[in-house]
Formats: sequence, structure tokens, C-alpha cells
Amino acid sequence: MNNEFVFVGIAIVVGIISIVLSLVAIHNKKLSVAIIAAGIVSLFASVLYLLMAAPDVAMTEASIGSGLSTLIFFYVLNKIKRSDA
Amino acid sequence: METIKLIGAIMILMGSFSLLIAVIGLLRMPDVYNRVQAGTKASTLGAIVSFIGVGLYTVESWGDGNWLGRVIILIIFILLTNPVSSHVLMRVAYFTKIPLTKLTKTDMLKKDGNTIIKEGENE
Amino acid sequence: MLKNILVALVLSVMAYMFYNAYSSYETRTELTGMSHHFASKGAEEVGAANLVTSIIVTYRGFDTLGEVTILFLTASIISFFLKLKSGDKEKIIRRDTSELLVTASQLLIPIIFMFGIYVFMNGHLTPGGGFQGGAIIATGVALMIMANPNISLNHNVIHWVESISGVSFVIIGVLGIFLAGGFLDNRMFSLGEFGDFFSAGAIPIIYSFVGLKVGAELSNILNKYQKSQKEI
Amino acid sequence: MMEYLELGHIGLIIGFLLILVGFWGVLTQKNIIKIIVGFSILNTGINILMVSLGYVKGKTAPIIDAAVAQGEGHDVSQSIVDPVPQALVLTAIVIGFGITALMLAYAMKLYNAKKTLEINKFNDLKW
Repeated sequence: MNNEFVFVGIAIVVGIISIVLSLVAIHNKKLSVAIIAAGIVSLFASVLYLLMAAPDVAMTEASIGSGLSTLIFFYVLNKIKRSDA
Repeated sequence: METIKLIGAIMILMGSFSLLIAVIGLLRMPDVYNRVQAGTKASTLGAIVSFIGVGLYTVESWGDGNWLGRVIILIIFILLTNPVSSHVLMRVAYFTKIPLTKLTKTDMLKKDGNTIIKEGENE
Repeated sequence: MLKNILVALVLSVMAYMFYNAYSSYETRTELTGMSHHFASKGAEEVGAANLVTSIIVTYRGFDTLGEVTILFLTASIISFFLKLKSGDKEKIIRRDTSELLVTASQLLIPIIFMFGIYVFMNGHLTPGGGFQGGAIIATGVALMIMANPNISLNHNVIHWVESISGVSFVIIGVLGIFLAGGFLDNRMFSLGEFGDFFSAGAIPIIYSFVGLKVGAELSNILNKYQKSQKEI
Repeated sequence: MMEYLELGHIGLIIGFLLILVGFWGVLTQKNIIKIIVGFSILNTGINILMVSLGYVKGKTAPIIDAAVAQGEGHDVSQSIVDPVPQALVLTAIVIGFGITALMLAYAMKLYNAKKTLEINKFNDLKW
């Protein structure tokens, strides 16, 4: 079994999932679902960076793109929902 | 060394089976709380067993170059973080009033004065 | 209706351009130009095992300086926008945190900080560096302010860490002009044994300062967002 | 088929599709937070595109260690991928986080001003 072949297979699966999730993020009416879906797209992007031999970028994306960004989105969402009521 | 490698491979297989059970539980459980429980319990066990398997599989000699030390650190970190995160997740789900399933028998948090409706009760 | 047609037109033009770019793409088989020079000469010129680190800190050091400045500007603008009104400071956030989270956070936060410091100290040998380490430290701060929502982080500590690391970054850069070839040149100290912890000249020192600065700025942004929850 | 599809091609396709989806979201959505989510996806797509442009087939990460031995007559540049796009993307991700945080601060300000997030309600400059 070739290494490159396995990598290509994983990359195709990850790519299909991330594109479907990005469509969900744009099309869904609920804001929290959209934010979570965007966070998961970012997480799968970090897997893709790791497959493309870029471990530095993968670490940065996993901690900043899918961790801190999602956290800040939820702070804003919480603020807006609270002042709605 | 070959037997140790074989034991490692079998442990990786067992861990993958446990993760598969976690996925089935996520799909088949009736409400959020059961789903989180299935996902967290089975995936913690699966991750620990697979990590030990990876540590045994990469043993070349008992000196340098094996992954057992790093794997033990990873297992300690998973044991510290995974229960806490699932606990916080379920707690938030309860206090944002996500409905329990109709099959629920006891609700211990309700006795402390918290109220929550079961699925389909107010219709 | 007109807007939908315009959107469809723009997207189809973009898709056509992307299709052309894709069909003319060929897989690269070797490095060319600048990157060939970086790859073949980087080890002896800079002495860092991680080539990405050597590009970020020395070859494109100005870029990093500007980037840290932009992050500082962003943090200042956010703290200007999310300023509390007078009278909001006494308000507390009524959100009960569980005992388990508080106890676990006391156990986990030192480990997370230690891991972040390890990541940016070893940036020249292993994957990682100042930006990743700073982000990990900010994650620890996020856990801290989630476990105790009414905690007030010490502003002076954050600002002093940020200012001192920024100034030290520039001072080491200027020292490079006098002791070595130019601004942000890392050869002011000896390069050392390749692959050791104390090697690659000034790269570990510069990257540690970058890590502290990025961590302080991201913590500042998180703290401001947390404080904005008070003003109901 | 497998010879044609390599990691570089897959990264390119995913990057292009994510850019298109994010741009579509930015152009059509009405809610400000959804627009910011669209920007975030656009950012991710551009980063994937840049990293996959630097990918060289069958090479390892740009870290010189035992796997990329540098002996006599052995050229490092023959066994690693392109490090320059990775360095660019590393800074671009951090800047993207700053931009997202700034846009969300503006969104909170706009919400405080009009108590709504619909972009069509903010028509003060229209005549």
C-alpha cells in the first residue's frame, strides 16, 4: 500500500465533508449551527495542512482558527441574545 | 519484539472498534445527554487503548526512539480534559432547557429546584 | 431579482477563472528561485532546523514585525470599541460555574502555560513557534476566564508583558545592525551546534519575545470580549 | 484517475470551492454574523489554496532532521516542500483572527446602535 495513495483518499473524504459543512454554515438559519459548522471547516482544514506536509500551519489553524475564533463568535452571540430578551 | 508489535496492533484494532461503537451510539441514542455520554465514554476508552497500542507498536528497543513516554503524557491529558469538557457540555445543555427524552425515569437536578420539560409534555 | 442575477454572474466569472487556473496547473517537482536558496543554504546561514522559523524570523523578519504591529493595533481598536460605561464595572455576570470545572482549571492552567512556553522556546527545532505558543497561552487564559467569569485579570501585567517584549524585539533587531550584518540578523551570537537547544543565534530569544507578545495581545482581546458581557 | 488526482490538485479544488462558497455567502446573506462567517470560510479557502500551491509531490515537511539528512553531496532542497507559502499562511491566519475579532466588535457596535443585525436596515447613507 502506497503512502501517497492513503493520503489522497483521506484528503478526498476530508474535502467533501468540509465543503458540505461550509454549505451548511452559509445556508442554515440558526446562527449557532452556522458558527459550529465554520469551526469544523477550520478543523478539517488543519487536517488537510498536515497531509500537505505543513505541521506549523496545522498547529496554528487548529488553535487559532477553530479554537479562539469560535469562542469569540459565541461571546458576541451570547451578548446579542441577552439584550434581545 | 515481534510479539509486542502484534499486541500493539491488536490493541489498535480494539481501540478502533470502541470508537466505532461510539459513532453508532451517537447515531442511535434518543437525546443529547445520552449521545454525549455514549460519545465521551466510548471514545475515551478507544483513544486510550489505541494510544497504548501505538506506543507498543513503535517499540524498536527499550532505549531511545519509542513513543511510550509521549503516549503516557497524552493519556494523562485526555483523562484530565475529556470528562471535564463533556460535563460542562451536558450542564450547559441542561440549563439551556434542551428537552430530555420521554423515557427518562429520574432527574436528579430537578430536585434541586431546576425545571425542565420532557419532550412532548407541553403539547 | 437584479441582485441575484448579478451575484450569479460574478460567481460564474470567478468559477470560470478558477477553472482556467486549475486546468493550467501542473504539479511541482522541484523548488525554484528563492525557496531553493532558502532550502539549500538555510541550514548553514541561519542554523535553525525548522526552515519555516528561519524564514519568519530572519529572512522575512520585517514581515513579522509588521504583523505583530497589526495585531497590536487590532487589540487597541477592540479595547477602544468595547469600553465599558461607568457603572458597568460593578455589575457581575450571573452565571454559575460547576465545581468540577473550577478544580480542573486550577490543575490544567499551569500545564497549558508550560506547554505554550515549551512550544515557543523550541520553535527553531520542532514544529511550532511564537504564534502557536502565544495562541496556546491565550487558550489557557480563556479557560481561566471561563472557570471564574467574574475574575479581573491584571491589566498592568498584560500591558507590561506586551510592551517589554515588543521593545526587546526591536532592540535585538537593532543590535543586529551593530554586531552582525543587518536588522534582525541572528548571527550576533554564535550559531552553535546544529540541532542543539542553544543554537541558531538569536532566533530562540526573538521567537520567545514574539510568543509573549502574541499571547498577551490575544489574552487582551479575549479579556475585552469577556468584559463586554457585563454590560447588559 | 489516481495518477491525475494528487494532493496538490485536491487542495486546489477544495480551496477554490471554499472560496466560491464563502464569496456566495458574503454576497447573499442578510445577517451580519452570517456575513462574518462567510468571510471566515473565504479566509480558510485562500489559506488552503496557498499551502497547496507550495506542495511538492512526495516530499516531507521543511524541518531538517534525521529524515532529511544533510550529508556531503546531499541537497536539502531535493527532499522538502516549499517553505515560503507556509510562512506566509502562518502570519495570514493570525491576521485573519485579528480581522474576525475586529469585524465582530463592529457588529456589536452596530447592534447596540439599531438593535438589529439585518444589513438592509442600515441605510443611513442611502438617498
